[in-house]
Amino acid sequence: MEQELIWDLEQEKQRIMVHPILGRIEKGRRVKFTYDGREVEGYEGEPIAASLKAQGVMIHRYTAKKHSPRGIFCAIGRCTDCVMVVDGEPNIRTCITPLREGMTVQTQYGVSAEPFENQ
Amino acid sequence: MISYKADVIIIGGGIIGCATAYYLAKNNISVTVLEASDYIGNGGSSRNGGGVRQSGRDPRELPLVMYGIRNLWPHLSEEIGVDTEYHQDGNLRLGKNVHHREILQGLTDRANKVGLDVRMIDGDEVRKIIPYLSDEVTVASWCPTDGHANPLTTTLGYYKTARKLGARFYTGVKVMELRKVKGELRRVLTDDGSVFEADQIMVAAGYESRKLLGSVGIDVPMTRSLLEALVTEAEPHLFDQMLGTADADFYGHQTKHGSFVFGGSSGFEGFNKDNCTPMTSSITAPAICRGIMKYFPDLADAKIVRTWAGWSDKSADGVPVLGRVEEVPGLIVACAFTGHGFGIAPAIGDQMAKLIMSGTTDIDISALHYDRFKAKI
Amino acid sequence: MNTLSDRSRDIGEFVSQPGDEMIICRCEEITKGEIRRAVHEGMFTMTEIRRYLRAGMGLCQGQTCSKLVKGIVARELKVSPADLEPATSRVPMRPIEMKVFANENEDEDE
Amino acid sequence: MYYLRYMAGAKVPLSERNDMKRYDLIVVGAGPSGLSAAIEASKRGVKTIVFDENARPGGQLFKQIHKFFGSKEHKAKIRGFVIGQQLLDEAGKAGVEVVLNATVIGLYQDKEIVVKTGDTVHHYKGDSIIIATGASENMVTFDGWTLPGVIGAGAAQTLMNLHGIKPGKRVLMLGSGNVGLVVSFQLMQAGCEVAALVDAAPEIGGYGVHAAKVARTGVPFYLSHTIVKAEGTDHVTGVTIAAVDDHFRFIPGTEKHFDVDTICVAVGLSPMSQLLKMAGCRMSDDPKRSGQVPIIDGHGETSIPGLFAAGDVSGIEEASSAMIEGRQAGIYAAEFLGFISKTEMDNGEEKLDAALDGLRQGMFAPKNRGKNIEKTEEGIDISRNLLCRGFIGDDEIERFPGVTHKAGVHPVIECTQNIPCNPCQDACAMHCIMVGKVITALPAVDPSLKCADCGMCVASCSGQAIFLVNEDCGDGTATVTLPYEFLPVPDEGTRGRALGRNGQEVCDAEVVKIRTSPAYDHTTLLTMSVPKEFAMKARFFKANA
Repeated sequence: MEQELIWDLEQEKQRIMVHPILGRIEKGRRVKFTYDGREVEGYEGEPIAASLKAQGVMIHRYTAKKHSPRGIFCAIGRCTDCVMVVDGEPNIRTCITPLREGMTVQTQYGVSAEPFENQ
Repeated sequence: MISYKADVIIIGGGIIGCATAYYLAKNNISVTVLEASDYIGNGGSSRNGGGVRQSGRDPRELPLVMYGIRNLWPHLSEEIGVDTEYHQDGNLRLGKNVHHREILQGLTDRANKVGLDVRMIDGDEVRKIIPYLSDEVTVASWCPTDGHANPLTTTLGYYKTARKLGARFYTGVKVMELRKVKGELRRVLTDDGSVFEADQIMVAAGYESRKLLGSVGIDVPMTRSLLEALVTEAEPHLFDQMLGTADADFYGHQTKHGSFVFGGSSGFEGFNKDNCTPMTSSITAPAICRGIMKYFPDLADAKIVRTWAGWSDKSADGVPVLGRVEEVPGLIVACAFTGHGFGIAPAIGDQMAKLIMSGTTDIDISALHYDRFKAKI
Repeated sequence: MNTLSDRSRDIGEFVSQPGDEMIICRCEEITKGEIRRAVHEGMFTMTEIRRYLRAGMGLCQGQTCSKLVKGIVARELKVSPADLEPATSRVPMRPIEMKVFANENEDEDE
Repeated sequence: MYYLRYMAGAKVPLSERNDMKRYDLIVVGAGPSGLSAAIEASKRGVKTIVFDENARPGGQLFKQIHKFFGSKEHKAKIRGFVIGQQLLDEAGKAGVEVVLNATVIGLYQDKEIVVKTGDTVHHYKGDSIIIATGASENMVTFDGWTLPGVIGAGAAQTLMNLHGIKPGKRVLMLGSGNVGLVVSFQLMQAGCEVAALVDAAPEIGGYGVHAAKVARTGVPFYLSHTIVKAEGTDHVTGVTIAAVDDHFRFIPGTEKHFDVDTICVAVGLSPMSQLLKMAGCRMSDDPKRSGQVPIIDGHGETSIPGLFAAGDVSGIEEASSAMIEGRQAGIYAAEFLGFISKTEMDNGEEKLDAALDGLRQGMFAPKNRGKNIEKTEEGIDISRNLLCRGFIGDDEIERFPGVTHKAGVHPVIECTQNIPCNPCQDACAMHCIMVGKVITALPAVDPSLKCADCGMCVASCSGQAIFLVNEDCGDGTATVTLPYEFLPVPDEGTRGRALGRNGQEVCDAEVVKIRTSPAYDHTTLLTMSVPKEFAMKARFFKANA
């Protein structure tokens, strides 16, 4: 098994469990958090964006002017495209914000968690 | 090297110079604007907090800003083809204690004396206007006809439209000297050896005006201080008023974009160190933040994305120097705005253009004459 | 060093082009066409473009788009991008909460 | 400063405050250059602190899982993340204080920085400061470039190599510089499929060996092509590319569509020099250094005395160069601060200068940027196929000195460009392989010497360009041993197809030997048996589905 990429097919199709060079990928504790009201799981300490990507979430926010979807772009906290509403606070760079148990993560519409039609 | 002739030369490409150029160009006067830096509106014009205030102003300059708010600001966006983001939703000057109340009462009395509607209101009334303000706010002066606008688009809008109407702008050209011809001011000499000629020359170069005016034997007592401001990320809309405090801890507003623009102070503005560029100091932005949070705790989580600093040209008595300099025929001066030149700029531009074209102004500006400064004994 | 720039020099009329609707500044959603038009309206510098359009004034402060904007402005002005001074860099390098920036008094003994 | 900030409204009395800290040297950025600088300074007695905004130190090194080029002193054939770990260990031993999750939000006058850690900001002053903030990625625009699924190549590296997340299932790479090539390979290592590698330039920008190792797995290269459109409404579901003419205009009718969920953009890096600009350093826009850089003297000192710049922030190069520049900056700072004499500085510097100079040679050297090089230093025509399609043509390979023929197992070195790299020479205990004194020379194989078939050359080649070939096993077959860094590793006896240098299937093949060893450092040596006429054509193995 060591020589195979092992995927947790249940819910983490996009995770690399064993890597040919890096070996087994060490992760923190499995924790629950909510994403747009749904309870989901990720690994403590990994960026929120990584947890979401593992669930196949592509859209982090919709822009203020043109309402166009955005997701991970630079993954290192520079471009600010991946921002979401985290624990009620908008514009949180999910690619560099570590996941903690019980976090509330919401898609951001403009600068709010309220979809545009309710704003 | 250029040799160029125009009816009017304006030295200084800030909002005063751009606005004046616009009102002149609109009347088919040929005007050339010379800006020392590489950018239009690079001084206080682009760095201020955007207040379009009457309250708190000295009675000597108040009529000008009232004129602007009545006649110019309301339709300025259409006129200069940009969104100036002008809002006339009032100005609140906040206070928390008896001392503040005294300061605010003094300002209010002074405003009422010259016919400006400013009222003292209590904490509850304040929170009716902006519910997010701290319970510690117990008093405010309230001027409902004040407001704010976007200094960047307003300045560049004046520039853009003046340019389109034929005003010539040169940036990156530093005027070194004013020169008379047969007793009348006619020429400006620049650092690259160019000579510009005109019948009338307006100096609107902020603090730098002092040195220039010196070349024709005129002095305006002013100094400069480095003021700092900051802007946050865009946030949901909270309020439309202009804010300030009795203690001058901070001032600012929420922009149309959603970001909050706040200026403020550490208390050392007059003594800030610079390296010849308007560089922020490490102590001021945190002080501004603390100032804001004392009044507006809800903004604690707002993220600051940029801070900046800008020089203000402080006159000895806190109001600008404006108008013709009779002893140097052909010279007009508009400087020393002391940190509150933005809101008044359209009126200045309009009136200076009138002064240049007809020799008179609609508003009496005699109290702002350059020769008003006298020794105290 | 400041360089003389005649803001009335002829750079031609603004003519819309295919691709003008392309977003360049991702944060503030400013398009290529808006930037090109602004140049023809007299905004010859990166600093003026920024102040006039908000391109590069969003959450990321131009970290993604500044080179792209520079290229577009340079092309309109028919100069090399290297000849255009980038907009000033300012504190903070990353967005910082007001309460954190304000909090410089905590002692640390780590 | 204490006094000022106290007056400015701080609540804590002056005497109890300890939030302005002073160091001899503050280093901003714990990447290859920053850590190297801190190590050298610290070793010379300089009280040094390093700040980095990331949760892990090492900068880009921890995302670089390939073996580095260079010679021994450049840590050649060691993988980037291992070098990162070595640097960290060295920094620890040298007594360097490294503060992570510490964002330097500003560089002020008087060499003061403000650092955000947790929920507070701290003021630090350095008697000298080294800025080693590295680089950020460039971007290009195309229709749909803001769609989720369009990411920077650096983002892909971060996701897969730091966080263990596949950036996508099927990826199109835009950009054939070293980053684009290396990340394409890494994507495959992470289990993603790379649909194509696209570049608007007519020739690949990166090392030919990096291209060749991608091309032989079957990834098609589309040079003189670029992206027309990223497709999809909510996120990327496909991409259309098209050929471009000499003026980078699309040629109608050449459009090609790929079903992909991810588009990776690798179009170069720019120095991240904002802190230096903010501090008022004199800057210049230098295309040879890939952007806005501080004007520095021969010691990396900016126009502000005591403020140094090292690594990519002063011009884009390789991590190997950044490490040397960092070491130099650390030594310069030590001299600036009076911890060592000028003579001691010069002594330490000489070796580093030579090492740096060694790296700055060859056809990819900074001085050769933008030049059209058609021949190697040896006067051999460079493979046109390699430049334009990513692989060397079967008819082109014989002219290079690493390709020789003899009976029995022998190395075939498909290293055809002058790059500063020589581990293969040391790898061969039998001295079959010769690079010589000039580190950029093409490796030559001496067929008169015996090959022990140890595989060390194969595993030590950072470019994965060395194969062990037995052209005739006597039974009509040949064996080809190749470096294999993917999972799953096929078992011995696995049947499949051999792929040529161009990634096309050339013949049937069977895995006859799998070798792993700590000495190979995670490179598996896969030996496949092929019909002997394919000995010089078969270069990759693909198991039957």
